[in-house]
Amino acid sequence: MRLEVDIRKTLQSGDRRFELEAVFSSQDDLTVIFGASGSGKSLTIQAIAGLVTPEQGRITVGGETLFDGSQGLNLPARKRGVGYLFQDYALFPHLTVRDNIGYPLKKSWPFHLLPDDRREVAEIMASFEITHLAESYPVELSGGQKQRVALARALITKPSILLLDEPFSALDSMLRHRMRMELLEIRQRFAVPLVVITHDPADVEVFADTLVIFANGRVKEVSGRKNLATPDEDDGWRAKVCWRAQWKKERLAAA
Amino acid sequence: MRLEVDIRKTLQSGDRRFELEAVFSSQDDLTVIFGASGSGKSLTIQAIAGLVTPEQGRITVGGETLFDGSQGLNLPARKRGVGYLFQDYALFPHLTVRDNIGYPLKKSWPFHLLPDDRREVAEIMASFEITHLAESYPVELSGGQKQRVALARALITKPSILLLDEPFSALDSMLRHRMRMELLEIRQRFAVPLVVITHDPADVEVFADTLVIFANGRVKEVSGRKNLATPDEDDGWRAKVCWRAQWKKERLAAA
Amino acid sequence: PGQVGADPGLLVSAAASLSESFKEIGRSFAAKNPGVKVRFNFAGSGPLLQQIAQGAPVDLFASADQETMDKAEKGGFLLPGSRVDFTRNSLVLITPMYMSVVKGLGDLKLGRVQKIAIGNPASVPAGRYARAALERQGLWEPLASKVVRGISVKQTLEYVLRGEVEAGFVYATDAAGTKDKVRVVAEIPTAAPIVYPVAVVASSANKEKARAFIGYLRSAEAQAILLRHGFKAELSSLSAQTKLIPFGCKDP
Amino acid sequence: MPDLTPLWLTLRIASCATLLAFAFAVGFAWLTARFTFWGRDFLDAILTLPLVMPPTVLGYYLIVVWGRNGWLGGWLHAHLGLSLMFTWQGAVLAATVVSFPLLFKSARAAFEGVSTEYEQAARILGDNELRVFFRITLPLAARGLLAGTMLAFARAMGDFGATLMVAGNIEGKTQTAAMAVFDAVAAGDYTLANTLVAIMSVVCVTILVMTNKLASRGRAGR
Amino acid sequence: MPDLTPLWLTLRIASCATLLAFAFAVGFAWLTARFTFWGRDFLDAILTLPLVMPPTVLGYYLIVVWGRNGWLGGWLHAHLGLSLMFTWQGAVLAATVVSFPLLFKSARAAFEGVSTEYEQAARILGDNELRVFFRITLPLAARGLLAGTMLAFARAMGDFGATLMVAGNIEGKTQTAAMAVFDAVAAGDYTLANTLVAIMSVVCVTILVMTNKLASRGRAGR
Ligand SMILES: Nc1ncnc2c1ncn2[C@@H]1O[C@H](COP(=O)(O)OP(=O)(O)OP(=O)(O)O)[C@@H](O)[C@H]1O
Ligand SMILES: Nc1ncnc2c1ncn2[C@@H]1O[C@H](COP(=O)(O)OP(=O)(O)OP(=O)(O)O)[C@@H](O)[C@H]1O
Ligand SMILES: [Mg+2]
Ligand SMILES: [Mg+2]
Repeated sequence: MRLEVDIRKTLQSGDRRFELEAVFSSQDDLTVIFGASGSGKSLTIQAIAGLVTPEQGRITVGGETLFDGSQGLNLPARKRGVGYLFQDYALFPHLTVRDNIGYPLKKSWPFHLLPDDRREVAEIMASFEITHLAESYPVELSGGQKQRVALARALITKPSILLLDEPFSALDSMLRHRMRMELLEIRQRFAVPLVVITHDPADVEVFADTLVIFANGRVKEVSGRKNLATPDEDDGWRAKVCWRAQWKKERLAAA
Repeated sequence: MRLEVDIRKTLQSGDRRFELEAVFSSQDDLTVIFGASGSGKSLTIQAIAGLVTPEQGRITVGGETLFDGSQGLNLPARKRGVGYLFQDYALFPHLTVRDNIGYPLKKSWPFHLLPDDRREVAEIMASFEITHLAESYPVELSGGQKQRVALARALITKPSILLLDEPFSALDSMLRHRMRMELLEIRQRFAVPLVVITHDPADVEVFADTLVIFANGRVKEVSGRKNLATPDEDDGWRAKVCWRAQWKKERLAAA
Repeated sequence: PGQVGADPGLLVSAAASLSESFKEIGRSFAAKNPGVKVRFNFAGSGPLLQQIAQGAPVDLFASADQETMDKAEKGGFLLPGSRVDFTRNSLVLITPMYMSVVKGLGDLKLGRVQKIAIGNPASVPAGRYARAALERQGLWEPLASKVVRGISVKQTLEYVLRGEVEAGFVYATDAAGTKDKVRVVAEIPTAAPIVYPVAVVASSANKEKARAFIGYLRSAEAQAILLRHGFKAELSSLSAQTKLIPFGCKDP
Repeated sequence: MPDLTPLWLTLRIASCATLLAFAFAVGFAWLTARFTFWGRDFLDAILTLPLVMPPTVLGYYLIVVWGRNGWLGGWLHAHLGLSLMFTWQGAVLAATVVSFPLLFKSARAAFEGVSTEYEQAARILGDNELRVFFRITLPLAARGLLAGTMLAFARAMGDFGATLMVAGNIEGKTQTAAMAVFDAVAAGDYTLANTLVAIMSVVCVTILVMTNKLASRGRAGR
Repeated sequence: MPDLTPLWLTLRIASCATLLAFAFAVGFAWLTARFTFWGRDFLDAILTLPLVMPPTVLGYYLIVVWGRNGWLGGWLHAHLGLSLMFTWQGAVLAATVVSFPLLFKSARAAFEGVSTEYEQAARILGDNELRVFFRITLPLAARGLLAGTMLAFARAMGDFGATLMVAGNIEGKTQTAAMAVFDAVAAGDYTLANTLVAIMSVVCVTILVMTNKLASRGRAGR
């Protein structure tokens, strides 16, 4: 799976101006985007999904061009076949958990899901441990429950690529761990490549075949798995990943 | 600072029923609430803040009773003097970042902030590194930026207690680290006790003078700092906190 | 403040069909009586009566029919003895200028006549007269299915003007105002003459001036204006009352 | 007990008019809420205009356009032999025009209140614009739409001036309840008027309360 | 150029009426949107009723209540020497009543659309209910309120039946533009009627477009 991104976009809000210039490519099935808050990570994957239109550039997923500014090509979001997990879930407030998850399966007008699809929804709910929430509405869910529903909904379409915007931040650590395993399993089962935005070094360790580091709207560094393996303390990303060790040091110094 | 919680509440949604029975007390200025997703952590601190009314029980903060079911006492949220950081921020969408942060300071009708208050807003924005966002609206912020604004808004009132619902989940690791230090500093400067809901063992390490562990709507365990210090691997919470080591083991086993 | 009662002028509630002629009469009255300001309140006779019944600060009431005025008198809203008739109207059958089907009352039965506009007999005097006239000719029953009832004479006229109906019953004054678009086919005789009464309202604060206006209404000058708008002179009462000396009015 | 035919007629006319107005209003509201184009505010204002006109005047213009000799009505009459004048379909037309702005404005505000994030999520999940509209935008705007629909229905029931101009006041055919009440008041028959108004009020209150109940049941979970 | 007094009068009356209707409608809408009490849906329906009545009939009931011999009007006259009949204040009263339901319904839907989470956040930040309402609920409901206000204003401008009954049709004093147009049509003076309607339309469109512009500027950031 090849993912190629080379886009430019300027955002303006009052006097503040944000320039995104994201250029990177990944050959791997597991790409992690890492970077400070506000560095343009979300904007970049929104552009891949077709939610944000870059001013110029090109986006290619697995050989298929989704966007090409110079050719005026801009596939609508519904035709890109990507999965997307929103940072704040975007669960439909008027639908129950079951209907939220079954949403993308209801293609024909009859208002009820086909038995096959129902089974699929039940399965994925079971695997995310949310079966007991099936008839609840999003407003009645806890933060972590919401996120698992959103994950299930994004995965049920068997997308060609799954984009996840900080997928584990609201999960507790046990669940977070299980979910990582789950995702890796799903990736294998459906052969779906993942692009994960994260702040958590643990995610980097698990997922990153390719690590893309953003800073101020630009890609600062792209490193492959082999680089990750080298325990070179000088690596820029390493410094970030090892915040924990660093913090411990500071704390000792403060004490 | 003494925090005493002893409340009961039943929630119903369709066939699903959730029973909260939270009983714990803490003598310390740093209380961490830890627990699986959907175990009732958010509901409990909402009850402390006065957003949810328990069916019965008692809530006392620093000797002042905020709620007492048997006496029919139920202080309204605005009089409880607590700070609250919402899990999904709850920034006012019609106000800029500056106005969001200055919101609780605007007590009198004149629509502009007093110079003193303006200065205070500017200071807190600087300390949270969001000065450049002052004129932006919440919809134009990244996830982490939103959360920092919400933190600043909750802290500016100098609350008698600050309740934080997963305060660091959307922050990147560097910022998360700095924010922890910041919070500890603020706690000292304003002498404000903190109650933090978290999934992150690192938070437990930093904050937990008292650790309250929730499971299925009940308090499973309350441990003080000294327990935390003992490296007894049998402790229930310890098993959770050390998910990382555990996961590594599993991973090795799987390989 | 803002109350009409404090106004030194006169407020005349008059039936809508009088609006053009009364505005003109008002102007000429004002020219003769510089100190007196006349204002008009035009609407259907029914609503005007209801307003008076609910205490509207009206000085004079001119209605298009006797029934409404009778009701006003019975309700005690009028200054006793002030009621007089001042002009006459007549009912006519009209048809759109370019249609030639209807040439008389009898033609209304023809199949080519699909719709006939009549003021609603329940509330519009003109409709009541028309219905009475048709009943006398034994035409009301056979024509019932063709009848479109208007809310007012003006609406009846409107239907004819727009060619939506083949014929309609209106006052001669209405037809006179739109000579180029409608044709008067016949004048319909009514059982009693259509006579417009006017009276001073009991609660008026300007009874003298109100009487003066009534006097002026019946002067030759005002009658000429009414005539020009298609009304007919109400000669009988004119002669009887001219001796009344109008307040502030120069002797004609 | 007075004759209830006008009431049934009113309900039928108002229902049809509300349905028609709903279709048009929702379409225009969606257009103006979701797209920015030149003259959008102007279009919005024009579509609100029928509200500003006194109904009788509106009725006058309706005749000018739809009458047997009107611009559109003339064509209809000449080519299809149809005329809306003095028919209950004409009454529906008039009631639609008077109630349209109410639904349009409410719908536009309701659509603008729907967060575009949900629509984006639906697009990514494979919906085209039509499906996004029917599955996300419409249900999420339901509260505002319902309020608008109730306004429109009430207005259509109560219309009098415009309907009268176009459809006439033909007993058993186009005489609506509002006209019957007006006639009664105009004729000074206050007992009849009060009875009719009482019946109309009861019917309306029943309908409105029922709609509210239905709506609040639908949104119970939220 | 026809006499423009009726137009100024209309604008003044419609503005006052909209203001009054706004205050009452927002109050009732807040009550019904935020609290659940016995008979709430019934109250909602009753408040929508004025929309269902033909304006003239409404006007009749208004003078029965507010006329110099009416229930309330009689008291006013006896104790304060005031009468609303045939004054422009009376016209304001009539226009308020006819436009109230439009604002009420829109406001209720708008308030119900405001997420209670924001209100809770404001409470924790120290606001009492009044401040929560003015600083959070009202601004967040602004879009729906604005739409409702525009509907109400337009309706107040166009009212004819109810206003005529209460305020009369006195040239230069209570004759509004709608009445002037009606009179012109009734008198067969179509040139005058068309001119008046054109002027009214231009004025209205200008007002509506301007309001839209202002509103969209206010929410530019969002
Ligand atoms: N609609 C908008 N208008 C103006 N600026 C915007 C808009 N949306 C985002 N931005 C700005 O673009 C920058 C990048 O935003 P983005 O959401 O991509 O950040 P991020 O890397 O995902 O951060 P986080 O980890 O905090 O979610 C931020 O500075 C943000 O304030
Ligand atoms: N309004 C409601 N109606 C019914 N059930 C509710 C409602 N709000 C919350 N719940 C349920 O109560 C339980 C506890 O919710 P709470 O938000 O306290 O969880 P939490 O411990 O904060 O979880 P997380 O870490 O995922 O945020 C959950 O099972 C949730 O589904
Ligand atoms: Mg982001
Ligand atoms: Mg929670």
